[in-house]
Amino acid sequence: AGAAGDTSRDQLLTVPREDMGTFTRNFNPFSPKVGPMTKEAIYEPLMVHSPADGKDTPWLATKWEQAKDGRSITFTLRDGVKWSDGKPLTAADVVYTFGLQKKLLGGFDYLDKVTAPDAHTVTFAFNKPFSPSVYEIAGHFILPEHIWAKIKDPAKFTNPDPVGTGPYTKVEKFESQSFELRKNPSYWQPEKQHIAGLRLLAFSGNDSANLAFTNGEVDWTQSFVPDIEKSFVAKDKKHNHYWFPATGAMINWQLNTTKAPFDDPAVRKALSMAVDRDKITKVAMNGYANPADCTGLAGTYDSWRDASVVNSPSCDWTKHDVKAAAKALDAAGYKEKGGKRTLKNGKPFTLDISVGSASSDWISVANIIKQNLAEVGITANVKSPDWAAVQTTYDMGTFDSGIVWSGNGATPYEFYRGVMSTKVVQPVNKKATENYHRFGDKKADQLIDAFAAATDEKTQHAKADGLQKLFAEDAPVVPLFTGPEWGAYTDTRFTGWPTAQNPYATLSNRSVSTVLILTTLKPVRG
Amino acid sequence: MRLVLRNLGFYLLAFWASLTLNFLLPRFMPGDPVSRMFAQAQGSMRPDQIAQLQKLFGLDHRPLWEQYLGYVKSVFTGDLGISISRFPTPVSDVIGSQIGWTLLLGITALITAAVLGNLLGIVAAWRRGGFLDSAFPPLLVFVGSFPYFWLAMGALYLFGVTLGWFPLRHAYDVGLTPGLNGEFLSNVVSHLFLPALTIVLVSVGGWMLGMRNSMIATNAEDYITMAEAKGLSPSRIMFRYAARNAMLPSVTNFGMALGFMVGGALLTEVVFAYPGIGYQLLNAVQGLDYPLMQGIFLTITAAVLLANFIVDLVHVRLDPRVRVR
Amino acid sequence: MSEPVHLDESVHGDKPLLQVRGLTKEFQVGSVFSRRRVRAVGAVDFDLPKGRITALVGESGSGKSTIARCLIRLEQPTAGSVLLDGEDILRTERRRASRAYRRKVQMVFQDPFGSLNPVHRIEHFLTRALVLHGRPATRETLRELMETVGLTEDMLDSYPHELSGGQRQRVAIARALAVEPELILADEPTSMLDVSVRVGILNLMRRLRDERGISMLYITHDLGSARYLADTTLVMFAGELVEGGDSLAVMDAPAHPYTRLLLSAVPDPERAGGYDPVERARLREAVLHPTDCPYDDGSCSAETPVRHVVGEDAGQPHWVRCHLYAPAPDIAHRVLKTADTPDPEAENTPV
Amino acid sequence: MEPVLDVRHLRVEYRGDGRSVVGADDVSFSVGPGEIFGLAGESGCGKSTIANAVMRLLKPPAEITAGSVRFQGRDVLAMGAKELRSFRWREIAMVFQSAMNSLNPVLTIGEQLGDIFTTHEKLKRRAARERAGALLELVGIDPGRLKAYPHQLSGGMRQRVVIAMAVALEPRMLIMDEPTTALDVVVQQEIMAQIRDLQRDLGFSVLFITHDMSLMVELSDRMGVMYGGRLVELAPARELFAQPLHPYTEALMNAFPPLTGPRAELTGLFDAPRTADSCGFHVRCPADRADCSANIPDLREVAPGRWAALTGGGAR
Amino acid sequence: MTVTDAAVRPLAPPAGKKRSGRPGLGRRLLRNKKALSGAVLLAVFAALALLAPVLEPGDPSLINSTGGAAPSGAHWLGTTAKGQDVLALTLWGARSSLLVGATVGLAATAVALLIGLASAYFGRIVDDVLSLVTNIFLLIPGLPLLVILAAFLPPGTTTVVVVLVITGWAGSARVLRAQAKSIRGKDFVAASVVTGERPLRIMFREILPNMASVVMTTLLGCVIFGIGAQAGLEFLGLGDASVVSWGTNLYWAGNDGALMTGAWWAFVPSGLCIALVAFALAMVNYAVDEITNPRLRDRRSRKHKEA
Ligand SMILES: Nc1ncnc2c1ncn2[C@@H]1O[C@H](COP(=O)(O)OP(=O)(O)OP(=O)(O)O)[C@@H](O)[C@H]1O
Ligand SMILES: Nc1ncnc2c1ncn2[C@@H]1O[C@H](COP(=O)(O)OP(=O)(O)OP(=O)(O)O)[C@@H](O)[C@H]1O
Ligand SMILES: [Mg+2]
Ligand SMILES: [Mg+2]
Repeated sequence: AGAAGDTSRDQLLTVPREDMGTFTRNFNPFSPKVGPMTKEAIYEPLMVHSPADGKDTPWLATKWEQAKDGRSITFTLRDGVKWSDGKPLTAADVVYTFGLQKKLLGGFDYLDKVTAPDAHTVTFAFNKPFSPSVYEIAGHFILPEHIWAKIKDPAKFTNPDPVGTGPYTKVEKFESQSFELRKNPSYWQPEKQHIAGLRLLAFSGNDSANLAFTNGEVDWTQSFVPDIEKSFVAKDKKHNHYWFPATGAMINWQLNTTKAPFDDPAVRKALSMAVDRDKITKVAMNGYANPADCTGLAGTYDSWRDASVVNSPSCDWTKHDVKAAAKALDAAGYKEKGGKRTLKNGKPFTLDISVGSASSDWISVANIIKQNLAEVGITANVKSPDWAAVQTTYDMGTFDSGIVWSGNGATPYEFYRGVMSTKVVQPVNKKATENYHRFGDKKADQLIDAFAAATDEKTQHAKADGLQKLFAEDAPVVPLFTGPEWGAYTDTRFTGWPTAQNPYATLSNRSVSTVLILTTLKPVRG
Repeated sequence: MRLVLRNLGFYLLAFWASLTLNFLLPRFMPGDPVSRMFAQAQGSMRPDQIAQLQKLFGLDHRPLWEQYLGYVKSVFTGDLGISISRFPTPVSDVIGSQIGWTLLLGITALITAAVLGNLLGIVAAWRRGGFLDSAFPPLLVFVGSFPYFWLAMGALYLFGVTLGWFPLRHAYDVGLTPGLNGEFLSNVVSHLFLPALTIVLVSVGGWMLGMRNSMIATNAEDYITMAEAKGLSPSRIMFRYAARNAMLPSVTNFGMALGFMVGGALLTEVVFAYPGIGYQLLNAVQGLDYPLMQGIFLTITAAVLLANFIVDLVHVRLDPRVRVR
Repeated sequence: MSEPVHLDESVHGDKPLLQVRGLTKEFQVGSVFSRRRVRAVGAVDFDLPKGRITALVGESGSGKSTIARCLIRLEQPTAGSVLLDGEDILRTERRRASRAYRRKVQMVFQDPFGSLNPVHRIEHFLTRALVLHGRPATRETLRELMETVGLTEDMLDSYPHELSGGQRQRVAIARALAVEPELILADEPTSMLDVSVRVGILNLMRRLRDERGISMLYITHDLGSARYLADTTLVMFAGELVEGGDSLAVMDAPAHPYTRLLLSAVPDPERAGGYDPVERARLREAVLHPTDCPYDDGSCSAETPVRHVVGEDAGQPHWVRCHLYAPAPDIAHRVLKTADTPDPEAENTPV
Repeated sequence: MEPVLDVRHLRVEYRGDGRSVVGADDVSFSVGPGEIFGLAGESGCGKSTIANAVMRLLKPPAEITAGSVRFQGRDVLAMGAKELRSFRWREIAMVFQSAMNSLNPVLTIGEQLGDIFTTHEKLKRRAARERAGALLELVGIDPGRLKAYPHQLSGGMRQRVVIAMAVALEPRMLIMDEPTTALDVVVQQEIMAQIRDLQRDLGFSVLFITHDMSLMVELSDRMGVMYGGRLVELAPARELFAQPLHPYTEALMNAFPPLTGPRAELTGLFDAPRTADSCGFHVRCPADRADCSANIPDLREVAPGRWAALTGGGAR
Repeated sequence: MTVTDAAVRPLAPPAGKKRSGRPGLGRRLLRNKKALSGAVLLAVFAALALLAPVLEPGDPSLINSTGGAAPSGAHWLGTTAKGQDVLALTLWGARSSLLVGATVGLAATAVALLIGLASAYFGRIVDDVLSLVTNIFLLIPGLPLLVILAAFLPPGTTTVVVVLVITGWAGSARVLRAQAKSIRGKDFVAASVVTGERPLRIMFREILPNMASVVMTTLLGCVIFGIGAQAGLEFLGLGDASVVSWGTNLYWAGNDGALMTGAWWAFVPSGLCIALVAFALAMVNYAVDEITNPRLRDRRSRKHKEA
């Protein structure tokens, strides 16, 4: 039952996992490297937020309501949802799931209490007003209490035969190189189970996965395909498509602000001006990413961007301008002599850019930055040890600079909190888990807290505008580009894919919105 | 018997040494698996999960020697811990489901290369200066000079993608149910062909040259002259007298080669997406999955040691002289 | 049964150069996991007198080379003492012999093809020997050395492979002579050489003794050459000395069954009639299975016997370790009178 | 009586890169039925070369460039591969210098003995084994040792096994190339006695090679002395021992210190080896043959049955 | 009759040329066809590596634009997906690859030599321990260990070298030990001891010169190993990706999907270079073996050898 050319109506949707050379039968959603499609096709959340169009789709919950004071939120569960073993979904399941989550993985610090006033209602009480919580809570998978409560050590439970509410829950033909997920017989929206099932394939890396993809043996990939126009689309222009909405996390060049001269915003901005973002996105990222702007919100949070900030001259520091960069550096006191710039202490202006060795595209990004810096007389060294080693220097604040991701959520709250809040700043040599560049601003703190407390979008937007201004002034990090959500597919066997015209979800096959695709695709009848 | 025990002693010691090495290595590595995972997630993981994950994985904070004792004990009870990157699958499960393929690939390639190389070597030495002797060694040395992975990729694109003669990946076709039937087995063979071929191509030259030189040296021995003087037939002299003796160094090499084969298989597995533990090891290393890394390394080492031990036993059978020593 | 007699061979008035007492060497064979001990030499006693050549003969593997290697300190003996000028060098020089000792005792190896490093010129060997022992390596000294052993100066620039076996062995002797030793241990110095040049080397050794008064321990298989060259002959069998005495006396009137067997085996066209095969079979039996020795009249115990004196020649006792020979009291008495040093063998005899 | 082996003007060259070495030159001798013929001479004089040439065992770079080898009238040098295989061992067998190396270390004694019968007599394995056992008994080894590997036997036993192999097919002739050099005198003597017994029983001729003159004289009927690839003297053993004609033979005789009699100074061979312009002996030669300073002259019969490579004079 | 002309035995030293040692290994190698072709090939690569800055000035890894151009007059070997000139990358890559190969070769051989000599010279417990360690290193699967080690040392050429030396010395040590041990057993070593030479001098002045060909063989083997293993490590992404070497070239080619997009020119040159260098080294090695092992020497005439 090969995938290629099969349009028998019973064809399986073939999805590769380029990051899993082999599969192990583990469908425990708490596990960091859980079996593919566990959180997408087996377990479902209360609500599905799609970053592609920013829409929220009610899922296991039909509606939710935030308390006026922002200190609680109440979900109403959908009627008639059944687990794949036929038992009904109840509010107790939701309560149990969050209890287990806090016990096993923690998080949800703001969550005070989860209660189920009745079988269809769940209330989440917070210890402070916290509006971003809705996405986190509603996006969380829900587990059946009647199964999990019996497990002695749920953390170490491999859950070989999962019971979930999702569309495809039945594990079949499990091999280390592939397995199948078949229809959930008790699915709550059977009319949307158009496809017979999913087939997951294991690949030892992008190369082999891409080979299968360009050969038409899998339907849908999110691995990076080099020169996709030539290697994929050109093979079958009619059916082969790709789409990369800019919805990912902002990728920044972050400079260690505890070190001179990077403590000087003028220097950070000057360096930023030297960087050729166009070349970075076109060459290093193969044109699959969009350049950032001075708010750090371009792409993913376009709707939050404040035009007054974006269009003001204070936003020029993310535009490539070698002369201006050189001038700014001169002005800041870093003079050039014989093509080389010196620091204030007379030493040559050099810096390291650390990137994990596994991220080859980011190494290219760093190499381009290195070339750009050479144009303004600064010598950069690209250091690419293993990520673990890089991470240690980030954690301890001993690095010079690095290419780093940032928090990504439904609102800019995570992003700004991560790069500007004093609350997440750690002293050098104390382990930090975010804000490695160690920049904090009290003014930003106020805005961030207010943002979290606000329950209406208008207030949130106002606070976000303030944060943008601060960001554009301080340049806590040098934003480079939005990490795209890669995705490509062929519609020879299945139709109904999200596209730029119909962006109901991203083309990711491992995000919350994946279930939207699974319940939309229809097999092509041969 | 004493020899066997002595060898067993050596192998146990070697195993202990690699066990210890294995224990120490990851503990000197910078960073920890959770931060590593966090770095890999690139923004999709929340920072506050780090401490929790560490708790979940049960990262050890006991004194080193206590960890060591616990480690040794658990290894000998067959407990290799729980994989971090595959949490919560036990390491032994991860390895168990894949080592078979690595062994299949490695051993097939090794045996093919050794048998083929040795035969070529025997014939080349016997027909000194003949076609086989003059044309083959440089050719095979040249082919053998290519890196495994390069040859593998070349073969994959040439025979797999362009010509379509062989499958491109995996140990057998997806959707096929493993079983001892002709269809499945032939499918496995067709998947095995290219990966094994690349390893054989790279290594066969070494076998041939080794055997050839060994044969030439043996041919100069007095007992060969004696056999000739006895009027034995050439084929009998070639195989029973010359090759049998010339083979002895090859037998020892065979054990040693197994270790190298695993290395070659590792690179080849990556290229052909062959579901063995080679690729898994690379992943474990990149994910700082100590338990899995240790488990795989230990399993490979144990397999190699075991194979060497068996080879030693075979050697004892083949060479009566070592029996007394 | 008579009392065992211990004697000291130093019947010549002056003290011997080297006194070996209870020298034992056990080898450990096998690897770390299976050590076994093999006794190559078991508690031998003998003296090497000044200015004389002592031959050590015996079958292959009887421990002759091992004795030489212990004396030159290439091996550390398991037990025993080696007295040089009354000082036990095994104790004073624990691990490795000092240069001072090697200045007095030198060695010539069996294989002249193997004992000269093929990568060096002849000059190197002599120069190193001279320099290491503080003698100036002038061209003059080198020439003298070469001439002493019957070589020409121009060979100094040659490589060993350019010389014949006999010439190489002469170089090896020259190297030993370079340090002006008092004793040279020669381990089968002629066995690897062509028959035709053997005599030349033997004659050279004789000359060195006669002209320079150098003592030698000549180890050999070849009884004829031992008789030709050595003043004293010691017969070794399975790690033990079984007979000893003046060379002519030992060869002409061998006492121990092993010595007799050895002599009977040497091809000698001039020997009248030779030994008869029956006698040889009896000897063989006696040697291979000493417990049912055909010569045993019941007085023989399984223990290794102590030395019995069977005669005296050229002022030396001719002794043998065999129960067949109860000591003739008068000889024993005469010899015992000259024995002035206490015999350490008394403590560690039968093994 | 027709000789068993007749070697005429045999010349063997070793062709190396550029220069070639003559291993044997113009060697002629014959061995009669039941005769023990000895070939003596120092190392490298060409003894083994001749033995190997007779068996056609020479491998490159050695090459027979002249002469003939006839065995019972058959031309050995003209034999084809197949004929050669049956000729070897059935007609003429050989005992090599070192028993340690001429036995295959990984096959049992029984297998190696049996090989001969399975090849030449087409016997089944079992029958071959039985014959092998009988052979072992012949040389005084317990047939139980058939299962032993060579290294499990002592040097003397191994050499006996090789001798047993050599007489397996009761060949007409046995070539023994220094069969006892590596052995103890005692063992050597026993082996030689054994050979003598076998020869008496089976009646084969022997080509016996050694450098030990005493041994040779004791054993052989007639002997030849080789020097530098050439025969320099050929005579009945006792006569040669009593009165060597060639100076080299004399020197050889003089190289073995006697076991009896007074200690007389031996001269041995003076260290004047062959060079391009000296055979090394002409200084000792009688005055009338000063013309041959470089070449060893051809053999000539100086007395009935006595041949020597001397140009003039004759017996001294 | 011409007996003596050819039958002269070289007993006396030749009268004329006094200083004739054995013909040197080097000279004999130059006379061997295999060795010569190998050496020439190596010399060419070494020259290209040295001249890279002259032939292709500037930073070879400069990222220009989206490239992927096929070979042409402007770029003889085409460009990579990032617009880097493949010829420049290949030439510059030779520098790192050859340097690493040579360093690894020398260092691993040196370690192996020290261990082998010490093991052979001192014998007994020293030998037991060193052999044990050697055998353990020999048995532990190399590449997996390499992968693990490479991952946990800081990246860079030094690390690669160190890691390769750690995993590469054992095989050579075994060979060298065996050889040294056989030489140790020779009488000339005992003779040196008796003469009073010090251990170090004996090891390096007496034993070592006799092992020249084996040392050479292991050295070449180690260089081959070094180049190949470095390429393997870098291909797996465990090397230093910011260094230009043949291994990283292949890594980037793989990353850019060179084969998938049909850009074979990004993939072939570096692999071929590795193979050619390894081949050249192997040929020299083969020749050394042939020269020093008389049994393997070419035979001129073998016509009349019967079956
Ligand atoms: N290094 C060693 N290790 C183990 N055993 C040894 C060693 N050297 C010698 N032996 C043993 O010690 C015994 C005596 O050996 P040795 O070399 O002294 O005999 P030998 O009388 O010199 O013999 P040969 O006449 O053959 O030279 C032999 O049995 C030998 O096997
Ligand atoms: N393979 C060879 N290549 C070149 N020359 C050789 C070869 N074998 C023998 N010779 C030469 O041929 C001559 C005769 O050698 P042969 O082996 O016949 O001597 P031999 O009398 O048997 O000596 P030994 O007593 O040492 O066995 C020697 O000078 C030797 O150098
Ligand atoms: Mg000895
Ligand atoms: Mg010979």
